[in-house]
Amino acid sequence: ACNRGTDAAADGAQVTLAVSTLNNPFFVDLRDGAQAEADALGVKLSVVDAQNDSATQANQLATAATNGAQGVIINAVDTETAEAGLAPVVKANLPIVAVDRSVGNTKIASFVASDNVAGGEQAAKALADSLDGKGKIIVLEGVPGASATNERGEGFTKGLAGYPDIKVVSKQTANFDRAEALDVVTNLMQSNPDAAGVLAMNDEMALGAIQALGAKAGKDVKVVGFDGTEDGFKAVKDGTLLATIAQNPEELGKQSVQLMSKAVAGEEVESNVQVAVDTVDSKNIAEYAKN
Amino acid sequence: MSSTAIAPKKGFDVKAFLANNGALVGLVVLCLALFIATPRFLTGPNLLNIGIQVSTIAVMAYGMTFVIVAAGIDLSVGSVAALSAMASSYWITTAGLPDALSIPVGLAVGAACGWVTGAMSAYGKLPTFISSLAMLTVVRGLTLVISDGRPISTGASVSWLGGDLGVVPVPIIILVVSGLIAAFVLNRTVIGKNAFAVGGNTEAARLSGIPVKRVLVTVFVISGVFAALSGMILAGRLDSAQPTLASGYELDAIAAVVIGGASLSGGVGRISGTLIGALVLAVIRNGLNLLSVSAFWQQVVIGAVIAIAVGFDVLRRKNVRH
Amino acid sequence: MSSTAIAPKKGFDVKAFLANNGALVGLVVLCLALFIATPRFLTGPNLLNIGIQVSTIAVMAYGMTFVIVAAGIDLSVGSVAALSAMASSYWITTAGLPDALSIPVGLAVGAACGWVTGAMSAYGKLPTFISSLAMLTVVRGLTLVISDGRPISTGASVSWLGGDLGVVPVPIIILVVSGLIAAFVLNRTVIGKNAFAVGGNTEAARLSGIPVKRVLVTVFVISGVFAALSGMILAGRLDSAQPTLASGYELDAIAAVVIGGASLSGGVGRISGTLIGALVLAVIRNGLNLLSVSAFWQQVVIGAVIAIAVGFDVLRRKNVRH
Amino acid sequence: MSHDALLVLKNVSKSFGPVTVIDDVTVEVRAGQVSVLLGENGAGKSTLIKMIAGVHEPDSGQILLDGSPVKIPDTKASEALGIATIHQELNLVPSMSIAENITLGRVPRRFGIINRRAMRQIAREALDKLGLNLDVDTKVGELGLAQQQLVEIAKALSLDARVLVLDEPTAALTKAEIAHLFAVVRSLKTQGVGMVFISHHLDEIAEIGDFVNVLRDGKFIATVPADTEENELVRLMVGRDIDEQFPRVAQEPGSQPLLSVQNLSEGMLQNVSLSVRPGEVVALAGLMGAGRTELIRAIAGADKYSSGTVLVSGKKLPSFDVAAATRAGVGHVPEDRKTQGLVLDASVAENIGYATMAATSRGGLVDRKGQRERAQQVAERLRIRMGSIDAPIRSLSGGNQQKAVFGRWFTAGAKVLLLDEPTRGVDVGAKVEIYELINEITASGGCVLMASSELPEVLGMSDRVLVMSQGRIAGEIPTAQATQDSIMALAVSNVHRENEMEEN
Ligand SMILES: Nc1ncnc2c1ncn2[C@@H]1O[C@H](COP(=O)(O)OP(=O)(O)OP(=O)(O)O)[C@@H](O)[C@H]1O
Ligand SMILES: Nc1ncnc2c1ncn2[C@@H]1O[C@H](COP(=O)(O)OP(=O)(O)OP(=O)(O)O)[C@@H](O)[C@H]1O
Ligand SMILES: O[C@@H]1[C@H](O)[C@H](O)CO[C@H]1O
Ligand SMILES: [Mg+2]
Ligand SMILES: [Mg+2]
Repeated sequence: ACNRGTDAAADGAQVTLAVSTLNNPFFVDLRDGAQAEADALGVKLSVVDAQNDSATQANQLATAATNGAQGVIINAVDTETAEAGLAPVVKANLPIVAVDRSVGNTKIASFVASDNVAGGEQAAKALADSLDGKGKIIVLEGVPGASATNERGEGFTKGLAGYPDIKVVSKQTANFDRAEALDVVTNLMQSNPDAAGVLAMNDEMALGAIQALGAKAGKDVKVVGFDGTEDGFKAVKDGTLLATIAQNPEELGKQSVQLMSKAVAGEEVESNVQVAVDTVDSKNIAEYAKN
Repeated sequence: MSSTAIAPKKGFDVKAFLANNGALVGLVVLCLALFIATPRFLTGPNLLNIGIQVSTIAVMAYGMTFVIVAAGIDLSVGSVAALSAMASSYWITTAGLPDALSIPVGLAVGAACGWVTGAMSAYGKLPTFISSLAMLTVVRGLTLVISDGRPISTGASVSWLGGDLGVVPVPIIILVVSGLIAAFVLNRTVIGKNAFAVGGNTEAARLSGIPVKRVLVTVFVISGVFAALSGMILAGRLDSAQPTLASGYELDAIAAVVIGGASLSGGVGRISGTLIGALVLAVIRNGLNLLSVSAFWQQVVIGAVIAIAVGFDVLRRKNVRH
Repeated sequence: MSSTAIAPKKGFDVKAFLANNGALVGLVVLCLALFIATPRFLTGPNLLNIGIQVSTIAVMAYGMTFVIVAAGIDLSVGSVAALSAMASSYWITTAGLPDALSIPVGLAVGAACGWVTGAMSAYGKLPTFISSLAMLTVVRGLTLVISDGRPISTGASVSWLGGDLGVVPVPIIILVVSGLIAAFVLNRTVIGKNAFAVGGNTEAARLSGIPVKRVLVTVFVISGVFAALSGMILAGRLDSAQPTLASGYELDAIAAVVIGGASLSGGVGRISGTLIGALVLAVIRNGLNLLSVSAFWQQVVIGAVIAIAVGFDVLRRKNVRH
Repeated sequence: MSHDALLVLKNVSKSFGPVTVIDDVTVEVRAGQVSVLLGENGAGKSTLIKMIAGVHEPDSGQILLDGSPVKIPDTKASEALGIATIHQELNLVPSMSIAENITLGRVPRRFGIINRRAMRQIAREALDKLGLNLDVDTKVGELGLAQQQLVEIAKALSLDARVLVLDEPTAALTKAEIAHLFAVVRSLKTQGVGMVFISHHLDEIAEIGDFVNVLRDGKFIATVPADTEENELVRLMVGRDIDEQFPRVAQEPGSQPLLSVQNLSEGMLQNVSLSVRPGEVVALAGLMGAGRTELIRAIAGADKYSSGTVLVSGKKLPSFDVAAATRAGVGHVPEDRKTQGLVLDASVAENIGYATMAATSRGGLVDRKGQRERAQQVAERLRIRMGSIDAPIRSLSGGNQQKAVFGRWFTAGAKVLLLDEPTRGVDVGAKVEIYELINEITASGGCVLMASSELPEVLGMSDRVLVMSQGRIAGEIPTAQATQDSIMALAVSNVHRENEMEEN
């Protein structure tokens, strides 16, 4: 319905990447992966950051639909609301690739993601196994209401179902934030001095927990994170973090751009691309750590 | 000696025009710059986008204008928007009650929140910064409690708020209509004039027989209702009420009001100014997206443009006061 | 005829004590409630925790007190804390420059940010709400730009700020020492008195020859320096400067100052009050964690407790004024 | 121009936007003399002295100090030249102590650290000059208006200036304080200080002044000796004669009290009872701090009272409820127009209309046209000098602002007028207008309770005088029999005489 950018054709396709937030190294990696691939393919990538707000993202998507972009890669702030937010893009007939988080029932060219529920399950099992299936643990939740929080929570519950002797003594949010986790875990260790494990919904919070635990981290209290960030891997190598569920954000970004450039060219693309989620612990850390 | 000894000059007075339209000049300059920078800015669809995008903050800021004119501040609007949207969706989707009532229910929730904030300040004597900060937290907590942290789908009528009426997006219609109503109430009714008096000099207002406490409660109820409307528009656009909806929007709403020329010390403010303030914010964001400015630098630029836009407004004041 | 017709009562005056310690009473009640609710609250280690946890907000709020006393508001403190922490870590970790200078570099960045905010308001005549809101955005953007959105490890000296000195945590030492310095500057020096005068009645201050503009810039520089210190403590505790560090802390810092009895309209405020205000916030959070209150209800309770704590402060004012 | 001129304003002019407020005026200040500035409200007196104080710079013309031209861009510069100014409106920081206010902007310090002992010392010395025995650690906000005015004066005195400007310093003071102030002024004269004195109390001119510069509509009219006859001064000032300064037309009072106060106690007020009948003007006299303002505020509903009743037409008014009092027909002109009377950013029309806004509204809509018209009418009656009825009231001169507060209650048709220093800062001509309105209100069956520190006003405009002392009503005198001396005698009596004076 709108003027597609013919001016952009010379340097290849013009594509918008709508990211949920760039305040988190995970998404910075995702963007870097996407940017590198875009440069390699001659795609003109414009990145917009919703700062974790669905409505801001909806605004950015509406703008993308009219600003001459030929396709939209979306890392949704929230699965549920992405559908409505994407409506103008659908109306403009632009191909859509969803990355990291699903976008409800919107008709899209492709979905590239790692499975948060499965990852949550893996994380819970890794922690439970290291505790020989018994003991008190603390769960650190992400931003209340965010889909990653809900899905990983679901995964945790599934994973712990097989370990009746693991007791969750406290579930508290630290909003995916390292500094907040530091205070929350410090406080929780006061009320639960005998806790033996911390199950965190991302690496940032796991690192905050480690900071709070001090010398106890990795020894008296095991910590498991999620994401596989650089700092997370380093902590695994140091032995303070038992395990992290490594997503491969660079790969997510890279694949999404590849798929998009095909879709723009009118080629058929695979509708569902799974990027592997791995449990990274002391055994396989060597394969992941950069230094 | 005549009581009106000093006759004002007639004819078009540039200074006077600037005096009343400082932020407007900022907005026009901003639009011109964007028009030169990218041809995509001044297209029909993009202008419609801006209209839709500005609606949530502007509607919220209309209500905030009343509070600020009365020398208060309402930090709870983002949370109230979320709770109202959540309640109106819960009403139909979870509780299965009639959809026709879901918008009234949302508005009533907003009014009730505003009433509590206002009453804490009027009768409990808390500074409005504190009463509304407390409500910001409490109301967000309640939103999480009733939604259990999960989004709830909106009913048909709330979704309609985010849809189109013929070719015109409903949010834009609400933006205009509720703006006219707000301006009317603020300038033509006793409620509005009382807000100005209370904000301008509370003691003088009280000694003139104006019911200061009731005025304070009223402006917060108005703010709550506008916040609720704004929250439902937002939920309607997303077809879903989110527990994190509109969080942090309070600063944008306040900024819109202040960019529009209101004073946080009360007694001054206009709905048209507030709309311009909200437009300044929406146009900057839209323009930076159009120009593909990197996300990190966007924040730097947004901050700078806010300062500059208000700077224009300051220029006007220099021309007028001494 | 005696012009001091109303002789003050002598001896211990309960009303006067309450008058000066409204928020303190709130804090004591809060602590008693927690002591009854959980035996873990009143243990040495937990009290040390609270001391450490309160340090970041309290130090930030000390600086904020100067701004609020001068009738301003500083929304940029969270961002300034982040940029300063990031700059001090970048200095040594990324740029490889001498660690000994990393703390001074962080403080200088804070001072520079404060200077810009203050100058925008003093010389550019922007309301402080707007100048500091603009800085909030700009400075956070700069933090993201220099860090590229990733955490940077802190150097040894910044890490030391988050560590221990013997058995005493360094953050607690800084909390006490910087509090004493802040109180001294606010109450005993010309800088502090000028801030009170400007906040109490700007026009009177100006007519008395007080350099109002310079005073405004100075309070923002002070706020920037304290924010920087606070940011470095936080980064030191995490051994890493995060791009999202301290975001949203501005509201907590302002709340601490207001709970502590300061007025947002200026002219009133005490460092000891601010410390109490920060303690109220930290104790609530600590207590709710100890009691394992669900995350959703925590927010509801925090909001309610803020309102009640300030309510105690309002009680006192009733007892004193007419 | 005489050669002992210390400071000369030479051909100065000043405009605000299109309005010329000072038009080519030349005046001088001489060492050891008091130069009086006389003019109607809005004539430009304050604007003129603000040029010396560093608040406004003249658009054209020169300021000469000791014969050489100087620039006074700000207050600091003014102070540096040895000029101290007491402005018409108070410029104090209410949240700070008396000592801090007196030393504002020049606290004794070493290395930036305040010497609090020296600060208190300076303050105490300044208060002593005025014979004031106040605790220098008291917060200024806790003082009554008169005491605040004295602090402001003390602050200027402590500067030891060569030129002292006093813009209506006596407007809020009672006789006793004025006497103290004049004693200080006389001793400053002997020390060679040059002074500018502004006042609307003509009797003070002969008492303290040396010569008088008269301004009218921003223009210089004449310089005359201070002992010029009052009638002549008035003629120079307003350009016409004023027949009678106090045109009170007494009425036969009604039989039932319209306002009745019974055993009211609160704070310093102890068991105050009084009643005012329709058609009556009752004056409240007393020394500074006698409790007149407190009483008026309690009756108006502005402050709580712990015991007692207030009745209007026999109906009890709720305590601490101004809105209810307003509905019952009570109008209150507060002591301090700036903090209690006016919304400075709002227009003249709005300020006049606050008390009638709700009552004249229809369906919640403000009757904008009617409000403006009513405001315009009362502004004309009171000769309020303004840019237009829509100009912010901030831009009016002090006296004109005062008239607007009065106009508010006249417009509202108040039956019971509570006036607290109603003519503070109002010029002789405009005072007469206000008095005429008071007559009109009593003629139509209303009544007036008027606290005033101006004894001529008390004697000239009231029917009965109630004298307060230390929170009690010390006695009552019919105005016809009252003299300044008989009032003062009661005012200084601290004895408990309520039994003798119970009225009705
Ligand atoms: N800042 C301003 N802007 C516009 N007009 C002003 C301003 N200041 C003063 N005026 C106008 O200048 C005129 C003179 O005011 P000024 O205060 O000097 O009068 P005054 O002689 O001191 O009167 P009063 O006896 O009532 O104090 C008035 O008409 C007033 O409205
Ligand atoms: N808000 C207040 N807080 C504390 N004391 C007050 C307050 N207002 C007035 N006072 C004191 O109460 C006493 C009575 O003051 P009030 O103003 O009623 O006296 P007054 O007779 O009107 O005299 P004047 O107005 O000339 O000072 C004074 O000593 C005054 O200092
Ligand atoms: O997958 C990401 C990361 O785990 C991040 O830490 C939070 O948001 C999720 O969507
Ligand atoms: Mg004057
Ligand atoms: Mg009085």
